[in-house]
Amino acid sequence: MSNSGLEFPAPVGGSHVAAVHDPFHGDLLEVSMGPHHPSTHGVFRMMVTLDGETIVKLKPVFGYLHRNHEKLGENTSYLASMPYTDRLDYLNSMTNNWAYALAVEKLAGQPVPERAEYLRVILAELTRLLNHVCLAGFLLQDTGASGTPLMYAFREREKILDLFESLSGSRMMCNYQRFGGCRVDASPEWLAGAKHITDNFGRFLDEYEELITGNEILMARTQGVGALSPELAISAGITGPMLRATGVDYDLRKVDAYGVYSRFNFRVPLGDHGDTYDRYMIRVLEMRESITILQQALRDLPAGPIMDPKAKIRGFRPKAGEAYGRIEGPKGEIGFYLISDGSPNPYRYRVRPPSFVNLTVLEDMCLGQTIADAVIILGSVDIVLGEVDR
Amino acid sequence: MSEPATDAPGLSDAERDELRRHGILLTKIEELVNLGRSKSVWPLQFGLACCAIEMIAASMARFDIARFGSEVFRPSPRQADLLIVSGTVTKKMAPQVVRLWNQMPEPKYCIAMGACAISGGPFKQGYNVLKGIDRFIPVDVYIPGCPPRPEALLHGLIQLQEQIRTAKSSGPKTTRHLRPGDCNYPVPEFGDRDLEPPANPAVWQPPQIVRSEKA
Amino acid sequence: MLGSGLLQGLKVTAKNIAGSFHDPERLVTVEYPEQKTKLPENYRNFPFLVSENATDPMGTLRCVACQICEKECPPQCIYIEKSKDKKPDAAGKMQVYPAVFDIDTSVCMSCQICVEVCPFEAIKMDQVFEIATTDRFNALLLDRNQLAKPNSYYHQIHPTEAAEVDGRLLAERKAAEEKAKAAAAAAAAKAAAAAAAPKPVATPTATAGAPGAVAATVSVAKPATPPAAAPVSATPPAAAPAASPAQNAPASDGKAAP
Amino acid sequence: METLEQIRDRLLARFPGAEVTLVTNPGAAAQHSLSLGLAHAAAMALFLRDDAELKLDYCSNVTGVDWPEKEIIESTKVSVPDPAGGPAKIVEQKTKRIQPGSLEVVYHLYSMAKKHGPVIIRLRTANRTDRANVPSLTPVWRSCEFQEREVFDLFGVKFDGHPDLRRILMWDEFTAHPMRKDYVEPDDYEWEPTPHGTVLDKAKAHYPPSALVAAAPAAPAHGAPTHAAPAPKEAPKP
Repeated sequence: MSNSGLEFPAPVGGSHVAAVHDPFHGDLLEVSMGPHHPSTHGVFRMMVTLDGETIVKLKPVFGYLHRNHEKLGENTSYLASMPYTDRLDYLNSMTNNWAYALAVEKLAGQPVPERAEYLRVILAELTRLLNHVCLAGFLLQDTGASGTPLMYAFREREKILDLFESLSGSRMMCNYQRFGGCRVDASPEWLAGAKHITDNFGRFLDEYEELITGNEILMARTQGVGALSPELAISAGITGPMLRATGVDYDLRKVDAYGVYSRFNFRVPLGDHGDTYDRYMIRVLEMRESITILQQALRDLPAGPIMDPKAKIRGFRPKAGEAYGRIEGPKGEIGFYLISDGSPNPYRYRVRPPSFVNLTVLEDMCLGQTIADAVIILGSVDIVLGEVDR
Repeated sequence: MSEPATDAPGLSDAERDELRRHGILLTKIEELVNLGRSKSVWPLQFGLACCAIEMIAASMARFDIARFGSEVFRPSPRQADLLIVSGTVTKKMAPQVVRLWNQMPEPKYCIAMGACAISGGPFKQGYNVLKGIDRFIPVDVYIPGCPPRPEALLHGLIQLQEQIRTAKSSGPKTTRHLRPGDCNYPVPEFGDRDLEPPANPAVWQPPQIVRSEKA
Repeated sequence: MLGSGLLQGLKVTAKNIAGSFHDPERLVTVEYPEQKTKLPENYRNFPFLVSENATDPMGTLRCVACQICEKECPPQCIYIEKSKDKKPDAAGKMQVYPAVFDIDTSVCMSCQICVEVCPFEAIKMDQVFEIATTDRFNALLLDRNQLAKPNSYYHQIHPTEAAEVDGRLLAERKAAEEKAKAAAAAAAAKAAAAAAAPKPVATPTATAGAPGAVAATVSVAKPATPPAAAPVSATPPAAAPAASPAQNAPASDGKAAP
Repeated sequence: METLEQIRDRLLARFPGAEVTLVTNPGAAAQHSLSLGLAHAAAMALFLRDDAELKLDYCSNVTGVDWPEKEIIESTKVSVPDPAGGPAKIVEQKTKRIQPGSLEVVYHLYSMAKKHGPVIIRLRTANRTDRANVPSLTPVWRSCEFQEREVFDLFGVKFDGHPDLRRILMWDEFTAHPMRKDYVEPDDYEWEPTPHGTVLDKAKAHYPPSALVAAAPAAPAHGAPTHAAPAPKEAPKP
């Protein structure tokens, strides 16, 4: 480092408490939250150092759901990794499938027929609705509204899951996308069902917002809590609704315009405080935009094949090379980095998990807040442990 | 259920059923306790992975686990009767699961929900994945599926209730917590490559595999 | 005004409570053991093996133990051993069959890849999910006797897909028969041309083979020939007599203890 | 955005003496990358981040790749004159060459300000054992913090200058680096009813060969594995 003659900046953010008996803070209390804790969305653990009730240091501990996804991906064929991607972010199997399919299609130069691209958009946006509605429910659960908002959220989620189930055969683990298309075609009845749910979802959102958004307790607990600056967010690689809540306009559906997203007319909602309330509101607004995308996609869905005729299901061996494919998942940028050496198994199989990287700034958001707020801040990051630990 | 009530001399199950039809309920304290127990199984609010989402779905309006008296998900193991191991148990998490199990008061029950909890499931070849939670703690009901539907969880719960209802306080079919022996299960330690020990031989003995079909 | 947001939320809750007595939109609970959700046709849980005939599942398995599913299965929960001998399948063609076919449902991830890769339409997804058990080692490892289910059951759970599969199999079978006939005719013509000596045995047997096979399809009413077995031309005479599944059933039953 | 050649030339001009090589990607994606020499890597990364033209302010993905030591057999055809005076024979000569192993860290950089990318940079360690060090880029991009820890945990790359280099996914007592290609996982194959391939070999150590390979005599009718004799766990082990 020294031979360049450049002055290096200190790492951005982070806490500076060295020990529990810090001379400047007096007696501190170290609390281990998790891995079994009702508010940590699974088996996440935080080592929190408290000065009274104020957080002075917070170190996340990972690995309690480290299921060796990448190692298994390197030991099986390209196709066999597809059902495993369902289990990464288990709320959003369709977008995980798409990101993986996109990376493999990039690796092999595999085209995708138009109808499949539209179906992917429809399913990805339905997934976004499903994820954001669950997040809204869980976030409210974390503020102490035990049960009620989550009941509303899961009532809507079940409707979307019914759609997924009747199309792909499974509620959560859809395993639907293939390299070069999709597995089964959507019937006219299915599309009519999807249209029905899309059209009614706005009404549900109105009801849900009436229930929650204006609620004084929610505002008091979330506004100004866990604020994140755009500079830190960019440096820490934050993506998805959490980044846009800080006001940075970066949505891969616009930036990369992968698939057929360039054909749809939609807006990217941006926040301006970067606090927990903004992160909640961005998700609600994104759901409304997803509904317009869904309506356009369902209207314009072309007829035609859903699989590229040259695509191979068995014996798929891409040429040697590497590719990084990414899409805008509901939680942020989900990417797959693949290195092929020409054999049926990938040489290197890497998942770029959005919620893992988004947790980088958890400590920065929590410093100076009370421990009760740490729970809400974590809830607003929207993590799924299957993806954080893989 | 099928075996005669040995400790109520003179009355068989059929006779008691006959009496019940006439409005006379003959029961024993044991059965009454078992009935109460089976209808108020409080699970631990403990989710590990994908199956946890289906477990939450089972407690929501559509499937409504409250109809079985199990909607009270307790955050503390001290207040819970049922450990639903819902998802992949990694080796890093296994000691904590065993510790939670040890902290639950007797009588306690364990459901292994989903392929991962039973055997490691699709992830069983992973270096950090425990091949089934029954290597360390006794499991009462196994629910296969990846993930099982919420109905499948309810089906498993009904089976568990049936098991609790027919439990015996004495004799050869005594329930686990009334049998002699230490109810503290050893918590595995982190080794340099694997858990130590990798399984608890007192609860887990794999049988020999015998392939019987021959052409 | 402070508290108006709370009141608004309470209004929504009240509306839902009232609605839960009459509005089907808000009456979402499915009372599971008594009232079952209608599973969609595409629903999948664990695989099963399709057999043509319910009375003799082991003799009419479509599976020819090619072991492709075993190789492709992502969590590797299928174990197959090929038979050493061959046995006539439902269409009368001599085929290798699975001597052992085990699926470990405690590992299976219900991904349907075995169904996708099977070239013989022999393995399909079942819809039974009420399989919770207390027996870890015996009840969750399914062998071929537990896995085999008749085609009629397949039609019952996936009607659209099964009809499509049957149509495809029928077409493939017809094509194979045509090919066999053509080949047989060509062989006969060749024999007739080459050996002018009166030895016309080849022609009758060859033509007799094809009708026999046709009769077999009629009696089962479900087509069966695996598509990959297209060049059948060489064997039809040998396979013909033992072909009828009705005859075949008791003979091959010995291997399959019920 | 500038091409990688242009970026390379500018880096070389700005940092004389630095090593920058273009790594071409033969695959369909054609995502080429720049391999940076370790001595100037951190400074070059800072330059990439702050350069007005590039503004690669967002490091999306950090990952490790293991390239174990590889034996490469090269065959060359040499004509050997026949000592008996006949025509020269062409003999294939095989030379063995050992390509040294190394660990590689790959960074995918994008620009949120200019909305372009990716620029892929790679850092390669000298070997896989005692000199598996690369400079940490966490001071440049905060997003590398956890991802570099993960690469350290799973691959064993040591990041010089990382603020908090500890294991992240595995427990602290763990000694191996499991994502390396030569990692041997612990043996827990006591109950493997459906083994194949490498798993079969490992499971064989726990079962008598007859149970897994050949079919046993047709004893029980139902064909499920018998639970009758739960042999002690140590018994089947060799």
